[in-house]
Amino acid sequence: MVKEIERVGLPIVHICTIIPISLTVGANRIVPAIAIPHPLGDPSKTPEEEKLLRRRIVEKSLLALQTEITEQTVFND
Amino acid sequence: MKPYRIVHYLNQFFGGVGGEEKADIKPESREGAVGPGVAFKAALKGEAEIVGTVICGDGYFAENMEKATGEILALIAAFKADAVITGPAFNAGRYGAACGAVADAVRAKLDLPALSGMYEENPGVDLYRKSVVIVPTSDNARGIKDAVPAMSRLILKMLSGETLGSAAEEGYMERGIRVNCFHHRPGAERAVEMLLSKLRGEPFATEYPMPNFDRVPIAPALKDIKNATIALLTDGGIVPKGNPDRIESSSATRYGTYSFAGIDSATDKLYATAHGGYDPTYANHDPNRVLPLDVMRDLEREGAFGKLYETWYSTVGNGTSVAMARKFGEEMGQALKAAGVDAVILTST
Amino acid sequence: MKLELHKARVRGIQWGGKTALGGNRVLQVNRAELMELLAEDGRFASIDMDIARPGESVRIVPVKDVIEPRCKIEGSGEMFPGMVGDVESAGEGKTFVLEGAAVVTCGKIVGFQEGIIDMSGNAAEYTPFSCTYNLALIFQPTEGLEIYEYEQACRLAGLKAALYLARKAHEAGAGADNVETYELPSMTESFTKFPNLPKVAYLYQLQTQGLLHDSYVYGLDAKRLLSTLIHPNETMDGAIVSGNCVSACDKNSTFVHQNNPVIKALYARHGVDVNFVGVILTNENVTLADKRRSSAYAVKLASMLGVEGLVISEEGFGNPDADLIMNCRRAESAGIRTVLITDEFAGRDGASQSLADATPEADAVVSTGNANMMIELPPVERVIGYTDYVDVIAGGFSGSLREDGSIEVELQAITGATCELGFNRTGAKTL
Amino acid sequence: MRSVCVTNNPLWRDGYGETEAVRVMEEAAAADVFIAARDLVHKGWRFAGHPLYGNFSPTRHPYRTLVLIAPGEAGGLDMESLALLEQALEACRGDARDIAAGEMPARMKSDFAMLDRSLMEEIVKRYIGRGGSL
Repeated sequence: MVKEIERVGLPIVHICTIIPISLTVGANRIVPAIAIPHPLGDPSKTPEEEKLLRRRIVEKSLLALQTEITEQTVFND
Repeated sequence: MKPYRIVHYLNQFFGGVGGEEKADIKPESREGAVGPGVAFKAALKGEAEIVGTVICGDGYFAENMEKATGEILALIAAFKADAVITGPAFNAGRYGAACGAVADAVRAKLDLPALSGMYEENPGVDLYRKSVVIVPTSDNARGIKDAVPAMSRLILKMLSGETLGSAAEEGYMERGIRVNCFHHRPGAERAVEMLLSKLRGEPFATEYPMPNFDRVPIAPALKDIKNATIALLTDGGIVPKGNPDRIESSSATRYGTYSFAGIDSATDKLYATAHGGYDPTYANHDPNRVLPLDVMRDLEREGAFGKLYETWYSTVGNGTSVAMARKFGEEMGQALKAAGVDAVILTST
Repeated sequence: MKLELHKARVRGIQWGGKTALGGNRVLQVNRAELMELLAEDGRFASIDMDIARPGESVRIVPVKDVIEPRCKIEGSGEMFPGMVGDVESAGEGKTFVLEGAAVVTCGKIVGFQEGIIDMSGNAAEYTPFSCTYNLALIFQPTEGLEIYEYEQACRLAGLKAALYLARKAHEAGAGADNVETYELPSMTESFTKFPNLPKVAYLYQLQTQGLLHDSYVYGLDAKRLLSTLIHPNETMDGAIVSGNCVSACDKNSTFVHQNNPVIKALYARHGVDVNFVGVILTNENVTLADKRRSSAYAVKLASMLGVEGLVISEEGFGNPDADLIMNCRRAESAGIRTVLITDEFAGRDGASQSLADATPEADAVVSTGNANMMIELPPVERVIGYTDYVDVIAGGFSGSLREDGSIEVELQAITGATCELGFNRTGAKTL
Repeated sequence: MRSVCVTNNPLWRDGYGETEAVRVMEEAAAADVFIAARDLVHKGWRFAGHPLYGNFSPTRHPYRTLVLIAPGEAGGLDMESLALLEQALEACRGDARDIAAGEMPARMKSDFAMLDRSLMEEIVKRYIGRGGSL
């Protein structure tokens, strides 16, 4: 799905947990998520800590959208 | 022997009703051949004739698939058809999917031979190649003069009751169905033969191709984020409470189009998960854990980026077929591009 | 190491006073003598015997194993070493073979066990054992016999019966119709003799997941073995014995272990366009750590021998797909070119994904057919064994056994139908 | 707890009844055991054995016994276990006409339970520890 959106020329970042599958599906900008049942959250943390974690992932995604890349890139910390 | 009765299915454009503005017309029928149907007359050489045409708008079909299919089947049956031809749809995405769906329904529900024609990249191919005979055509209507003879020859063969040979022999799209056969030599000898060719760098044909995925060119980076409109999508299954569009919990066949207007956070009052592939308790407790609307609104207010695009799309990425995912992506991409969106964030579980 | 197979062609089978193969090549079997031999193992409440000939309207079900009658006539080592014979290495000297005959063991070990051999009709086309003159043994266990005991008793009885038939026929002067010679000198000798032929080996995966899924090498349970080398000739003297009776289509019966077609194909090209280095045995265990250990060890052995090309055959489906793909990936990344032989489970409509695992390196695959294909078995005049559970035989489903005795099952239930050693000519293609 | 065993096979109560690490799910179908294992894998647990053990298509085998190893300190998703899980779930989508455990003759079902236990006996001993003998 991510591939066809990029095919029309829109930069897209894929926040996902299962990186290898995202690579095969063809996403070019990938930001790792936390876990499958809660990709942008962590129930073991307090709500404030969780929101901070989430914010960091979204900020990384905005950075990824602005980064020129030449091949599939996983934006780790 | 009187000629076979064939009904031809066309969309609003090829049926001569109109363009995109007529995409919502309900199914209607016409006596005899219409538009491309006329070209079939010569190719069918009197053995069969197009006794009627059923026309339906691509939009109407896409939005009301079950209802439209039922209505179309009724109109086809009214002509006492012996077979149905749908298209050719060339590279028109929604028309191709409709042609495939109608041919599939005719085969499954009316038990009549049916075939279609479309360009290999058309999403309709992957959606229906396994159950419908699809003749490859060029990507635009100029290819009609090649498509019509090929489709006619095949429909006549199907009408005569002969079983079709393999895709390669008969000239239709490979359907991706594995069927057993007997080779001249035992598998062990074939294996040693293949190994020799591989060692010598000579070409060989594997008997079971591994599934593979293609790449897409990298979109250029976002230049001016401060004024950029960014869309937020998910296939993590977050939908408005009650799942209004009844998106399936696995092998989803549709996606939802919703609005963020006036909403600042994906709370558990408004949203829930329809995804059947993971433990739902965490997402239902706080849907922001899958669809980060709260943080996107914060960053939007702080001017980290221009504007959060109000419309968002959601589906369930759990065992979705490659063809279906491609169809969703194409439709979303075209709509977002048309609306002037500059970039997209997609979250998955 | 050199082995001569002295093959006597069998063209018929019948009960008679003395077990012998007459000039007319009809195998005569003294029923009482064989019964007495097998009854020595006190674990059977009853043993029944029956005969099935190619073309007859006969069905054998449920089949546990099929064994070709063979015995040693010269040279060290004994038939089925470590299992029935002594543990000394076999595969050398002369071996007598009743070619065209087979012992078929039947026994309801577990309720769902399966395996159908039809001697005629459209299913006959899919099993190699519709063309052999079969002596079927039907075993009833003694009351309360523990299942491991019963499985072992059936296995040993089948091997003993096969040995008995060959030995008696040879002693009665059967004589051979043709002799096949298999010789593979030491590797150093082959390397110097054929310096420019590509060194090719065979990676032979054995099903070893546990009860009813086991294979034996020199009498040892193969799931306890590290991957190891074996001389191809040893397999011809029954060094590998099947204890696997699930699932019928792709379990390797002892018969196909004795007549491994990959070994035969590699021998035919040895010294012509390949240097057949030998056979590496490996297993298919349930534990992931065992899978990785066996796979790493097997590919290391291949590298140590300087192997350039590897034929890999699987036994079973699903879980063993992981071993097959892992062995392929490791070999290719060690620079060894591979070809895989496997069957497919692509669903009854042929539209599902055939293998549970996949890797881009597996670009050369021989398919032995889709085991989910449905097949219609006609009613037969005579059934050897039991049909009450055929309804739920691995390939069958509720409602597959009809009143008239005809059965609709998947190919999966036909013994040896999609044998992954590439024994048959079956295959699959994409429509 | 180093490892856990999730199963719907009642035979495991014999010898492992009180073992906390062995969870016998009452009246559960094989697919439910896969779902329970899925939620553990999503939290970083790893499969000790291949979930498709035994040469049966899972749609025909009423029992499933899965052993999973606790996540290490680093936690994180074990990709191999996730791939195995997806393959197993895919294999579970059998043909509708497959025999359901309910329709199975009693003796057959008990044979399946016995086979399931014997196939997984060694792996449970190795990762969970010695329960009683069968």
